[in-house]
Amino acid sequence: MIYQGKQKIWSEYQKEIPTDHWFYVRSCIRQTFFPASEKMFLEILRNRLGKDVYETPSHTTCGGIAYHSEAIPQETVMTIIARQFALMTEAGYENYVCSCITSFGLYTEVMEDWREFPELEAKIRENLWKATKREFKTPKYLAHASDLVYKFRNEIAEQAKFRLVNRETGRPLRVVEHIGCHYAKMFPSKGVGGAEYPYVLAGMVESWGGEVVDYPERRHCCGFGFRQYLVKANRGYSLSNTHKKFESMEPFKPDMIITNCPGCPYFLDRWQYVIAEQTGKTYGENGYGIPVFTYEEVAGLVLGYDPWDLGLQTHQVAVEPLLDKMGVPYKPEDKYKGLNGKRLQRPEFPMNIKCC
Amino acid sequence: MGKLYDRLSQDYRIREGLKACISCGTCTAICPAAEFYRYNPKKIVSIVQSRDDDAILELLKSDVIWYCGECMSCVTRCPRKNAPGLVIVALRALSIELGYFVESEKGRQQLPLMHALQGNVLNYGYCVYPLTFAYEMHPEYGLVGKWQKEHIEDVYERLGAHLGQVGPGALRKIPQESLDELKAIFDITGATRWMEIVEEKSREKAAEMGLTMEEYEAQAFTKTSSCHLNPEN
Amino acid sequence: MSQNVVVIGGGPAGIEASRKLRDLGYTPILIEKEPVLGGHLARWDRLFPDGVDASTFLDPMIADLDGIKYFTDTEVASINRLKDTWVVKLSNGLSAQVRAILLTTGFDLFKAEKKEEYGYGIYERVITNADLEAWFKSGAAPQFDDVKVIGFVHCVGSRDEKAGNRQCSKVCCVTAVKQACEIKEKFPDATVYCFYMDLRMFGRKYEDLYLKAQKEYGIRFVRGRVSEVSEDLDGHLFVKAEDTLFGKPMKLKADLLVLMSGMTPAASTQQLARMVNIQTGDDGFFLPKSLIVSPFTSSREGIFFAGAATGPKTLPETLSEASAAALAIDHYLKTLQR
Amino acid sequence: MIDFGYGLTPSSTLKIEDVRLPAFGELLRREPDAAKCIACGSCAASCSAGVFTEMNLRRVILSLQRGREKETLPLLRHCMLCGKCQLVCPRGVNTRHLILSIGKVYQLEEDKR
Amino acid sequence: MKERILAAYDPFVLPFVFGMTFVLAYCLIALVKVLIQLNAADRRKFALSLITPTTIFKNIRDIFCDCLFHVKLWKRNKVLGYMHSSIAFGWFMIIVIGHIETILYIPERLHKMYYPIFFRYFMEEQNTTLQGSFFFFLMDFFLLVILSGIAIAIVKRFRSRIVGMRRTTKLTLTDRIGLYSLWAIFPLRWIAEGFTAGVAGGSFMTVPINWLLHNFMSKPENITVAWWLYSIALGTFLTVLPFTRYMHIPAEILLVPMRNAGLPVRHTRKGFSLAMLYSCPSCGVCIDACPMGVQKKNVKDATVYMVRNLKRRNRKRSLEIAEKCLMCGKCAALCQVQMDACGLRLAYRTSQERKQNRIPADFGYLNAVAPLPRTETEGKVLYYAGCMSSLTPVISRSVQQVLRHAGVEFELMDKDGSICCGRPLMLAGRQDEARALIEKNRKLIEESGARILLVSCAICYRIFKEHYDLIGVEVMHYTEYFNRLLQEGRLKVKNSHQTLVYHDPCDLGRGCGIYDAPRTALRAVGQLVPALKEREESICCGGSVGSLTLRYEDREPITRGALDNLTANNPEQIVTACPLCLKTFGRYATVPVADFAQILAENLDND
Repeated sequence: MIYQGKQKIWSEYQKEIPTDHWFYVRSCIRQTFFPASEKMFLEILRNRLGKDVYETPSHTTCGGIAYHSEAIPQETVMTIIARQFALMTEAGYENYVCSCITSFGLYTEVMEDWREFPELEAKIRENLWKATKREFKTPKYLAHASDLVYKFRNEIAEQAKFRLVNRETGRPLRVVEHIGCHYAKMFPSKGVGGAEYPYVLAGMVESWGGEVVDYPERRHCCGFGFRQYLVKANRGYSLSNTHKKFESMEPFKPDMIITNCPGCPYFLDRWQYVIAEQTGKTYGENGYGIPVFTYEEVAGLVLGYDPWDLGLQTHQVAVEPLLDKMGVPYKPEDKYKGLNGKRLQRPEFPMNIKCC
Repeated sequence: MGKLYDRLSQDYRIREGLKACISCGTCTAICPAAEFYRYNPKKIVSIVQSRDDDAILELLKSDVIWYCGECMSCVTRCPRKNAPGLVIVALRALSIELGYFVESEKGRQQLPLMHALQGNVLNYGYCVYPLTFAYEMHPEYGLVGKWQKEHIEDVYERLGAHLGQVGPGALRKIPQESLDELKAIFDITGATRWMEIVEEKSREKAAEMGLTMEEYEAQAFTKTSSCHLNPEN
Repeated sequence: MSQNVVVIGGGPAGIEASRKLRDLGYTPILIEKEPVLGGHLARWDRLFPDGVDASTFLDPMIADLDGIKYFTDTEVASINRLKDTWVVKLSNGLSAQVRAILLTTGFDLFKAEKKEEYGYGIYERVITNADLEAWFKSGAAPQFDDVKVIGFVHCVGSRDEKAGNRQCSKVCCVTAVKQACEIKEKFPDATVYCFYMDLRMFGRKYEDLYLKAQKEYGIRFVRGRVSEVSEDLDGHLFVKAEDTLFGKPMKLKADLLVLMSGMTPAASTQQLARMVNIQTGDDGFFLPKSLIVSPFTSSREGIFFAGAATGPKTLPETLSEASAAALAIDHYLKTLQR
Repeated sequence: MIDFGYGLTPSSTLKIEDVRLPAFGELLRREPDAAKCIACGSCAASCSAGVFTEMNLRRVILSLQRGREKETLPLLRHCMLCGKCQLVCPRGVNTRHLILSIGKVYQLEEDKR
Repeated sequence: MKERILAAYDPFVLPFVFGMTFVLAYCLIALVKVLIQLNAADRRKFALSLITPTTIFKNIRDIFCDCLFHVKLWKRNKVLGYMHSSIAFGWFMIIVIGHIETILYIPERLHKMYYPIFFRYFMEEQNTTLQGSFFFFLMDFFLLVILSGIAIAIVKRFRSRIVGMRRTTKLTLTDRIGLYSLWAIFPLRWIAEGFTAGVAGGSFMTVPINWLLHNFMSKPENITVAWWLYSIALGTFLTVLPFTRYMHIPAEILLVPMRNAGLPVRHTRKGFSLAMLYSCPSCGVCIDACPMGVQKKNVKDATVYMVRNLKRRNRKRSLEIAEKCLMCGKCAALCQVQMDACGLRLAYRTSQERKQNRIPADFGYLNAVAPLPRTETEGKVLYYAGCMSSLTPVISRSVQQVLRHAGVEFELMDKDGSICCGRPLMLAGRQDEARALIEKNRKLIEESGARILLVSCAICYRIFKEHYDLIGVEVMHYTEYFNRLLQEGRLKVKNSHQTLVYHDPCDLGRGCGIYDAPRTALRAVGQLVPALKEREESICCGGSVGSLTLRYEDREPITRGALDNLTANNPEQIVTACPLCLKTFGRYATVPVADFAQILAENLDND
């Protein structure tokens, strides 16, 4: 691997990202599975970096998952998106940042479609007016939340309490980055670093002291596949694709996986559990599996937040071995506490994958 | 030059996604579905490009168009700036519009899918919602997931989510006016009509298959035949 | 004192046209931006379809430049129209006033690193056709152990709208087959695959070469465009394509991958086109008056073309076009005198 | 082991470097023309048996080259050896002998048992 | 006549006695072996034929004509005919006369097998019997005949072209021993009898040599030496005979009745085939006959080498030869012993396929083929174009044109894709699979109610004729049928006076014996010119489906050779009556090639 070659490509895919005043929309999946990550994003931007990030209670799903599962037609999803843009316009913002990769891809695609087919945009405007009496402007800048964290990665590194470095050996942690398919595969120029060697997460990892591991199947989809996961009958597809990725990354012995997609961290985490329970195979060291994180979780760890406030206890693959490597302190007894220190019964132990 | 093709060609996703395919196979080469299903996106694009209505009709009625995971990896690679993934999406939409989806096992999954997704969007404003995400339907949610479900309020509260609460934040209760707007959008843009088509066609199909709607929906959600997989394995 | 004619580009087309112009009684001024004459041919080892050494053509041509003023390491600074002549200023400070300019600027090889998914410049075991020729010519093989599986990727940067080149580069198919045979000679135990979209064996004896590659060299041809390449821990490559004839995705673990970089317009094309105010096509190559009857005549008085400046061409096509362009210039200048 | 109601699906990707082709080598020894196919499909287009069945010699040859003969060998059972493919083959492949040779080098799965 | 040596024995007879005993024993064992190897039905058939008067007569005639007089060879090449018949018949006569003498003069010695052979040594002429000198004369006469034959044989061995042969077989070591001992026998007999001529009498050959070499021959001690040498030559010849091509001499005597009994070739080297293998005289006629001979590398693939390799049990070579052959049948047509060369090869192919084909055929899909529309019209014609004709549509189009012109009611059998006739499968050795196709086609045809099955492909025609046993349906090749229509006046044509040469397709000519019908018909539309070799000697076009392994590149010279043969008399048009020949010739011909039906269709008289 010739690193300079990748640097050259990264230099060609730099995306303009404004530094402040963002209209923020949430992700259905992330808030369900990783609510603390979204909280951490706002915490870092608002409190750590003092940025203006606005969120309105009236915003809804973009409809992306329903659209990609063919539960709603294209016109519907476009009109829902138009409504989101209208909320932004009404709030007086021009920079739109979304937490979800599916949304990000869909917004990008919709805006491209409208640009190419103005009559389509006109139709959607009409639809929106009829349904809600709202009007909208398309965002001037569209970013995914990870773009912003990437943008401020060095500022975060400056405030870092911990680094992605093995405390004992002093070596950088080996990090696998997994980019959501809809981040840049459809429009490579819209993603930091392009589609082939995306830099958005790699930049964070490097900035925070880790080492990115390129393995052969790094570009492969996690296998969510919308309906392929949502319908139980199809889940073999989802599982098999994740399995393929793990088989490919295994020889590279990664310490952790960092993702910027809503579903991917959930699938990469949970399918390890399923593979272990079905076949007995685990991919990490000592039977633990490879821990999977959202970029906000990693940022939170680096900045010194309590792992249990970051929601790492909701991962099925144990995070403690990694915390130990990084030297992040944690109280095992606090892991499964509820609100206000309420003690909750801990989850059961799986059979084949080790948990703490 | 058939009617089905004409209808397809009205779809912006076909206009965007199918310029002129040269059958180079870059899409199939990296397609996650092509590896695990009896599926080849290049072939589908070829069929649509052929404008052969009989073949397109067969596609609309077949399982083949439902294998794609819409990851859009194919879009990156195509040397002709086509998007096989979008072609699939357009085919699926047409299959629903014309009611052909009930002819295939994978197509029949529309009923449970739409119930779940349209239901979530209209009731809560989200595609996925913890209260409707059942552990029984999702055993892979894991033992941690089971624990999370059991202590749903504590866990979400501790992690800073505002499950069912008023005001901004994760999993907040979306104001009723907003939900009403979504419903209006659904009515105007065809989502409601889709639900009607799917329910009606599914009902007919269930009757034809001699199943109650509950059985039909449960079967659609869980049944998978071996014919979807590659024969050599 | 014989008339001067400026020839821009010292590849085979420029050299051959200059010699022909000299034979017709003119004094060609041949300008080459590189330190040596010969263009891509100077870096090529052997030529299809017979595997003749490229230098057996080029060396005698370069040895026969009497009566031709040539400048290497020189570029065109400006070209201006002055009444019915062209004033050509060179980067070395010289200038010439001529009635005819011949553009033989040729082509640039497609920059394979632009096909990011193939990892040229990132994976050590991915090389280009030009690298392979340099290797054959110098005999200095890159130090890869264990070369057991070799892949050739056709159409790299050709027939690819995403790469900005819709056109077919014409010569890569037969070059790949030639190189596949050559590398099989170097690594007789290796299995060699060619990933192609179409095998465009249009020239005389090309199909014979293809047949020979199949029968005698056992080269395996896979119809499918390579979709992506990735690297294993030990630097070996995974090549993904669809075997389109079989209709299945295919994965090849290769020890060496050769990318057949196609032909793109020379970098100077746009600049020169602006200087003399002539058009280029959508593909970026110079646009002659007619692609059929006068492929060497431009839309402007006194500006002529030869060779790959007007699109991908084989060497014999380039050479014959060079001769034809020289004759066209001669005819043009004689008509002016009358 | 827990039953989740779904499981891993085997990959259909041709892992070509894993394909060892001793049988194909033997076939080439018997009938070197097997290397000459350019997959033009003339044979399949003219096939007498192809009128009634899926018989497709081009596909058979390819599957042998890819080590996937299992899927296509049964097609050869329909061949009437009429030789039309031999007449139309632009590469002059001796298709009849190729088919006969395949019958000697390869074996149907069901007959192996 | 009286006995000169009263003991009636001399040790010099031993080599002969040994040789003779050996060869007789060998032949007897071989005979038993052949008979055992026949299957029961064939054996019964053979036994029956041996007592059927007509076959008895035929057998005797054939043995005399073929084995002694070499009538077939005479027809082909007078010099070779003379050479063979002089030696065979002369020797036969010498043996017969020796026995007659023994019977006449000293019948009590008849039980000694050597006595008639060495009669001259043991007997003495008394000059008183006219009979004696008569026999002496006869013996010397036949000796002269043989010696003349031997002289030609020696010339032929070193200069085969003088006797009109391009190539002869390469001899094996035992063949050489046999040949030289055969050459030696009669000169030595001449010398030996020359010796005894002084003491026991002789005639015009033996007496003069006794005089000429008087000094040498008058020495009695040399007499036994000469007779010893004669006996050794005989003994050597007889001992090596089973291992040489001369085995054909005794074997043919068995082969003739077996062939006349109509036994089929069932095996590569057992039973009837074994008799056939033994009967091959290695004459090499098949080498020149073989159309593959245009390439030197194919010379060793001629039938004679096939036989040799089969005898030696060289499986690899036998198989190579068996699979390469075009099955044009020309070697068999010219063969002196009527070797069923194609049958032997087919038997080899069949045994290979039965043993080795591991992808058994499955023609179950044919069950779905719909039956033909049934017609009750009397004399209705069903036209089967065949697979190949779909690549030469001019044939079926012309056939239909001609049929319509003649007002023939007809139905197309295979317009929606043909079921192959089965001959290609059969030629590939897949007999059982071929049967499946035959059965299906037979059913289709018989159920269609057609009275005439019209076939335009010579390959199909042959199998329809040989293997279909269609009940109530007359199978006709279009050359026959159109000729009949012409003769009946139903088909009217005009003569273009174009010069035509007709190519006999192998399966039609040699295969089915149809030579005249196409020629008669063609004479009505043009002027027929002969090819250099035609009818049973016509040369295969090279496209034959009979050859399994012959490569495309190697077929070209055969085709060109066949074309040269056809165009020797500068015809304006080559006409053939087989789609495969048409397609094959079309590839390289410089003279236009047309199908038989096409020529008729072009010259229909519409007035």
